[in-house]
Amino acid sequence: DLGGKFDKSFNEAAFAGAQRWAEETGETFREIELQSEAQREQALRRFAEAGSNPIVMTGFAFGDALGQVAGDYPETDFVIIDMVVDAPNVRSVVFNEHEGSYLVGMMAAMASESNTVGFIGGMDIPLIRKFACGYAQGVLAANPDATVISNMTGTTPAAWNDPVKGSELTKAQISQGADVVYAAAGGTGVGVLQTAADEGILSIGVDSNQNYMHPGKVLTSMLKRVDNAVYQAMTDGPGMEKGFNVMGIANGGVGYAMDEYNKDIVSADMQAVVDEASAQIADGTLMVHDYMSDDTCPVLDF
Amino acid sequence: MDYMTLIQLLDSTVRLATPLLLACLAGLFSERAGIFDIGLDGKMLAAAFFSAAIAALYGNVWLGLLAGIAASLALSLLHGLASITFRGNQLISGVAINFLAAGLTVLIAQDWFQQGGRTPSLIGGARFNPITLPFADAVEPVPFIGPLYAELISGHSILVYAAFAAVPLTWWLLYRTRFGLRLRAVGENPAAVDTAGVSVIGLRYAAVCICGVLCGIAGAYLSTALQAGFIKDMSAGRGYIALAALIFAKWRPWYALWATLLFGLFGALETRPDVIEALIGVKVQGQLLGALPYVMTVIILAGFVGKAIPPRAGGEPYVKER
Amino acid sequence: MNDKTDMERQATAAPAIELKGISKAFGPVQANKDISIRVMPGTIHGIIGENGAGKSTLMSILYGFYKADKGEIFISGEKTDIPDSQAAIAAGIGMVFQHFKLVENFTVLENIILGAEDGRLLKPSLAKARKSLLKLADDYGLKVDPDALIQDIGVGMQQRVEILKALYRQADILILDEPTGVLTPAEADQLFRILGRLRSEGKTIILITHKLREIMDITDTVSVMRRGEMTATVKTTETSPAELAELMVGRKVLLRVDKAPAQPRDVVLDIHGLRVVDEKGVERLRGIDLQVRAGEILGVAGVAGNGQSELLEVLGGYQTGTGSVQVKGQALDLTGKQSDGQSRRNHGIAHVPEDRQREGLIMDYHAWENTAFGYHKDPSYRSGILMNNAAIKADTVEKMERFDVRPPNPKLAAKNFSGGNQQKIVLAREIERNPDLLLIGQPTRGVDIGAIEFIHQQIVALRDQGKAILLVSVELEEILALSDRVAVMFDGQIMGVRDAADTDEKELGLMMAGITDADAKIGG
Amino acid sequence: MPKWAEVVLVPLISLILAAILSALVILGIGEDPVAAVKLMVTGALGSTYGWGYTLYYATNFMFTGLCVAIAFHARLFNIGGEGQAMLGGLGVALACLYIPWPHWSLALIGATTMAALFGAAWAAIPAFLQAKRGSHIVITTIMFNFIAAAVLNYILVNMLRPKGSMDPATARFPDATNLPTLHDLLAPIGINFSKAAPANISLLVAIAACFFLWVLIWRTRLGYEIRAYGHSESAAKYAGISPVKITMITMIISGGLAGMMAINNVMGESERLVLNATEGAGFIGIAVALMGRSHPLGVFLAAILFGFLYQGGAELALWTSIPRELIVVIQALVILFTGALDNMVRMPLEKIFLSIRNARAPKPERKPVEPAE
Ligand SMILES: Nc1ncnc2c1ncn2[C@@H]1O[C@H](COP(=O)(O)OP(=O)(O)OP(=O)(O)O)[C@@H](O)[C@H]1O
Ligand SMILES: Nc1ncnc2c1ncn2[C@@H]1O[C@H](COP(=O)(O)OP(=O)(O)OP(=O)(O)O)[C@@H](O)[C@H]1O
Ligand SMILES: [Mg+2]
Ligand SMILES: [Mg+2]
Repeated sequence: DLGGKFDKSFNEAAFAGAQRWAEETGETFREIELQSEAQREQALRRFAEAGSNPIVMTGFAFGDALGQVAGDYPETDFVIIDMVVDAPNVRSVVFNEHEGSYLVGMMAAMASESNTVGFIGGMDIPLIRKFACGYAQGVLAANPDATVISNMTGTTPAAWNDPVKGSELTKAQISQGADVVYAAAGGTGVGVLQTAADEGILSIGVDSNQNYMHPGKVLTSMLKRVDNAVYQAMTDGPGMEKGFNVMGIANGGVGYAMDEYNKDIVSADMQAVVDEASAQIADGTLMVHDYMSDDTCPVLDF
Repeated sequence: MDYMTLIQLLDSTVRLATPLLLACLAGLFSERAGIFDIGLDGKMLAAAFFSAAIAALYGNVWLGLLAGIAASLALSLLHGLASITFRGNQLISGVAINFLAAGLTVLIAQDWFQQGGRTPSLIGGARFNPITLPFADAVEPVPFIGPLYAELISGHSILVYAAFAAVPLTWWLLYRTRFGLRLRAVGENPAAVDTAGVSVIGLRYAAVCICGVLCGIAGAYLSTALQAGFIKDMSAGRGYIALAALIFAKWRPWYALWATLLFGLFGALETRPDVIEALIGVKVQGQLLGALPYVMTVIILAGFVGKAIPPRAGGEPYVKER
Repeated sequence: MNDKTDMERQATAAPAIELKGISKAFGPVQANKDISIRVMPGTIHGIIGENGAGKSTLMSILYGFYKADKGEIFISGEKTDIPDSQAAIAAGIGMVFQHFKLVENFTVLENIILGAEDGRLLKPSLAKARKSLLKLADDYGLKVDPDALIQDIGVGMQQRVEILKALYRQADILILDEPTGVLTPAEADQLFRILGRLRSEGKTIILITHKLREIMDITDTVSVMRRGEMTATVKTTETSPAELAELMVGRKVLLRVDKAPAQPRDVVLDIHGLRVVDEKGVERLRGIDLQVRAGEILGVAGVAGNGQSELLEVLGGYQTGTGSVQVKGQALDLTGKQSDGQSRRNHGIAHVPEDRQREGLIMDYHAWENTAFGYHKDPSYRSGILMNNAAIKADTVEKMERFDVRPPNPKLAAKNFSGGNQQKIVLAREIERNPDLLLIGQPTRGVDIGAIEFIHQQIVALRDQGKAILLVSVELEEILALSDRVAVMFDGQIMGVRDAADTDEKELGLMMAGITDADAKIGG
Repeated sequence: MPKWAEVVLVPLISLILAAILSALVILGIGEDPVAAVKLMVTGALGSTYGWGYTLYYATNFMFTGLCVAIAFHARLFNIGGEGQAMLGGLGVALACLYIPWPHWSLALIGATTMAALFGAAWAAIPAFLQAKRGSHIVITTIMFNFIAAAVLNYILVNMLRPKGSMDPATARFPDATNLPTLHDLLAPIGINFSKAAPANISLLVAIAACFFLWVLIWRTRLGYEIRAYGHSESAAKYAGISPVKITMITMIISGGLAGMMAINNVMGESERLVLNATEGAGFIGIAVALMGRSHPLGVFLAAILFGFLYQGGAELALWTSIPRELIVVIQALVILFTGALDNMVRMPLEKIFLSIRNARAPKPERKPVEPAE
């Protein structure tokens, strides 16, 4: 996606997945970062014509282009992440970010001493609101009288790469009492995590596991296993089964990160509570509202 | 809005204003000498990268600062070469420099660190840490003054204090020294300077270099003080805002301070929708909030500032003979 | 040959300045060709020549502003090379340029110390300069307000500042390029008194001018330049205006305008209680009443900055005013929609503005484009929705032909014509419209006598066609030569109107200073 | 110096210098310049497919380039092309979504009008503030870029976005509004142009706009007044040319042109309005106008050059591991050498030509421009 390959989260995860596959199978893959909208379609066609198969693309913005292209290359298999495209040779992978966010939201609420937690989004688009909404629900589930402060960084793509603003937003939220902030803001998030660490509060990473960035300062990361999806797609290879597959908590598509970097700050009972919720979501007893479903959020307004 | 909120707002204002202020003063020197410079943003970006990169490599932020200044200086000299020596179009040169910086920084970063146009995060001595002024903790409890001193005045990185010190310094240099007199003259009527037996070229290069140094500091501040590392395009158009502030300030040092603080304040307010809501009474919708600073700027500009006359010889290369 | 006899005469003392074989080319243009000249200390040496003859260039070379391609410079006998103005200043040379080199928004004092400051800090330098400025002031009667901004003082004052700049740098050699072009007679006389004083102190002065009278009045020797070459150098006492004029133009020149007495007819321009307040809120015109009749030239005399410019501007439609102005009985709109250059032209008013380079011409436009300037909406210049450039060019060729514009090349940019020729382009454009009323300001400022003669003839010719002409000029001589009646402006008011026949420089000079005798007969 | 040298030799040598430096940069990051250049050329010009993309980008840059150029003629620096183009996109979207067009040709006319109107409106405000309040147009247009982005984001996310769609973009435009691509246009005359490439009929509109602007600037009274005002405001006043009027009209034309870019990228290519549809074309427009010396023909050529760089760069990023930023660097070098350092080439050339001329015709020396009067 236009966010850039190394945003330390979304696109980077995809890349990692591909690499893992390449290393294990010793086969090669080709990747491109786009610099313009018109190139989406262009890239797909070029790859398809060059016989690449399957072709994996990350980001909803590809949806439209793929819709155009898929039909012209019936022999090629396409995998699109974060978007649903209905075509015989396309596998659409979407993630229940709201579920993952819900879990880290609960964690945030429990880790918070001030009963105030923050959310910092990148560019103000529906997808990010989906994160925010899930997060807020989780927070309130764990602590009904907690407050959630939510900010978006901006309205242009620059909002994905403005760590300075990320820091200021973090400081602003801190001054409003927040002691845990969740950043779903690409490169901007780097500034958020940094500032949180500097100011001695906890932060939550997104997409890939970002705990290592500030050991002991990052409460956890909302994992969106794009890498798995990509890896899966590549190992399935041509002739994979197509259609619509949802990566949720149920099938490990999303979750929260535990590792040596944050084990000291996440208490066992904290983990227990979250895992229980996770289980309930998995077996459908607990429904997390998805912003995308009706473009509204019961607990947060934008 | 309670007092502490105000303090916090102003605190953030100061942080956000600092890079703008430095860049604005940089532009002031250059344009007062008659060299327009829309390449401020590029210089900042280049400086931001090189200071972070060198700091990361050698673990010493001061080395980083020097490297940043050097990088920005190099671009300034390029601008000088184009617009002074070869009497090229100053706007084009500026645009080119912005592109150059945007591309080269990522390219080199990728080549050096393979982290996708990003430097490793800086730790410890590799970044400028906030310095606490004497007695800050002591006076903390004192009502009113305490927080003001401890929160707002104390606890910024050295570069912030440097930036604010640069304002009176610039004023003094410009209006109280021989160099300043000549600098202002060369921006108004180079022929007068030339016939007075002073080198126009020399003066303009001097001005452009000062511009480079200040932009360098601004960039270093972004990546080594505000942040702990470089990220591509991290200047996020601040150079253009500084340019706006410069025109806003009618090319005067003290006005430049107020102008940049104002922009800083807008930026700070943007991070506090709750405060805005409290102030104007209605909740501002998310996206529109982002537009607020710019709308405000336009309103103030049209409402109060009015016409700004740039240095008369600005943008024109000095040509004696065709 | 003159040169040679000269050298024999003065073989004894070492000349203050000696130029040997100076050549300078600007691209294709050979501005100076192998020029040699020697000036004795304590003398005033005049240089005359047509526009573009190379005078300014030569002097700029001596002052190190331009670098000569060939040639040597000797200052009081010693070979000196002058790569830049600094060297010139060091050699004791000071120059007052034709187009002043001052910083508009600096004070007089700042302009004077610029480049000659002592010490890195301003305060001491300024203090020192202030002192010596006062001294210079009463040594030479060069009074100026040291703290006034250049943009707020008149050209006369600005020139003083330029002279003071040179003196402050202890120049023994002073070059003045067309110094009186912008001065009133009074100011000019004073300048010459100062120059005399300087000469008596042993300073050497080079004076470039287009005015033969000045040459005759004050110089000791005079050189004539033509097409980049030095055609002659003579002792002033041994020559005559006529001879100089011929040397410089290469043909006989009439030095006075000969015109038949006017036959004034009905009033064309009728001004009542005209007032103008500028954007600074200063009242520039304070109730003007004037009539101009068909077939007469009304000259408006006055020291620059007493409202003449505003008068022209408001009549020309780009300055708002109050009161009533009628042209051939129709009232002009002085404030509203109709107060712009276009509608003025529709009223049959043509306007030759005071400043050809800032207003009369677009310096970057070709001659042909400038010919349409202000008349670009004229039906004859249009074909359908487009401009008919062919027609304009053809028209331009004619006009250049008839007004003898050199070079007669419609594709040459205005800025590359000499001042005289620039002026002809403007005149051709305005006069050829044969308007009912011609407003004309400073018609011959900085223009050489060859051109002056021609321009004056054109103006008179227009009058004789029965047109009304309002002439504004700071050159009393010119006013008296051309006008049938003379109105004198002072401080935004008309001091009085005289018939040119029965008045003289003295009376007008007094009125220009605001002094008028009670029993002044009101003419017109 | 002869005209051909001025218009051909100087830019050519400058380009070569830029190329050499670019090659050094490519070497610097350990890649093979020759291969890279080959890839760029074949990728951008080697096939009708490549041409299709090159021309598509060029079309954008023509519109934004003209937008900046016309403003320059009135000595107005319109940095707001970006924002004006965004608003143009909104205009196109509204026109295409809410008016049932029977045929693309009508749709094109309608959408073009709307695009121009929206862009012009967005430029008119800064113009008015400049003319009446003297607010510096450079600042106001910069600010209006940011404001446009926010407004567009708001409208897309909260109004035009189909419910439940991830993508902050409008729905696809109805098929009746889809513009014919070069493929459709050239097929009849037997040229088989790539079907995939997005270049479309708006290229012709852009070329028409270039021509129209040339006529406007150099052949009409308005153009005459615009240039006059640009050269000298004081003279313009003398001639009865109203600064306010010229400022407004010029900026409205300028904004209109920027807005019209939307028929290419929004209507012609994506066939729906997405966030960030302009992608900085407004800023490239500045470079294009400056390089094209504000002359429509120059703008046309510069636009093609940048289109080539864009497409060539895309191919490079596609088939090699060279980061996309390399292209930005190459663009920078091209702008620098052809635009800002051109005198570095011109000065020596002039000397050479002068000496050649003098060598040929030593005597008689040419007289000064103006002989005796
Ligand atoms: N800076 C310059 N660049 C190019 N050509 C020049 C320049 N200055 C003067 N020239 C050329 O040199 C010639 C001599 O110009 P110069 O200014 O010396 O004439 P002048 O005698 O001073 O005329 P005037 O009486 O109008 O002042 C002119 O014809 C002009 O074409
Ligand atoms: N920088 C320049 N480039 C080209 N030609 C020039 C330049 N400066 C002066 N000239 C030309 O030199 C000639 C004389 O120039 P100068 O400015 O000395 O006097 P002028 O403007 O011609 O006449 P005036 O005495 O009325 O000012 C004119 O042809 C003028 O256009
Ligand atoms: Mg002259
Ligand atoms: Mg001269």
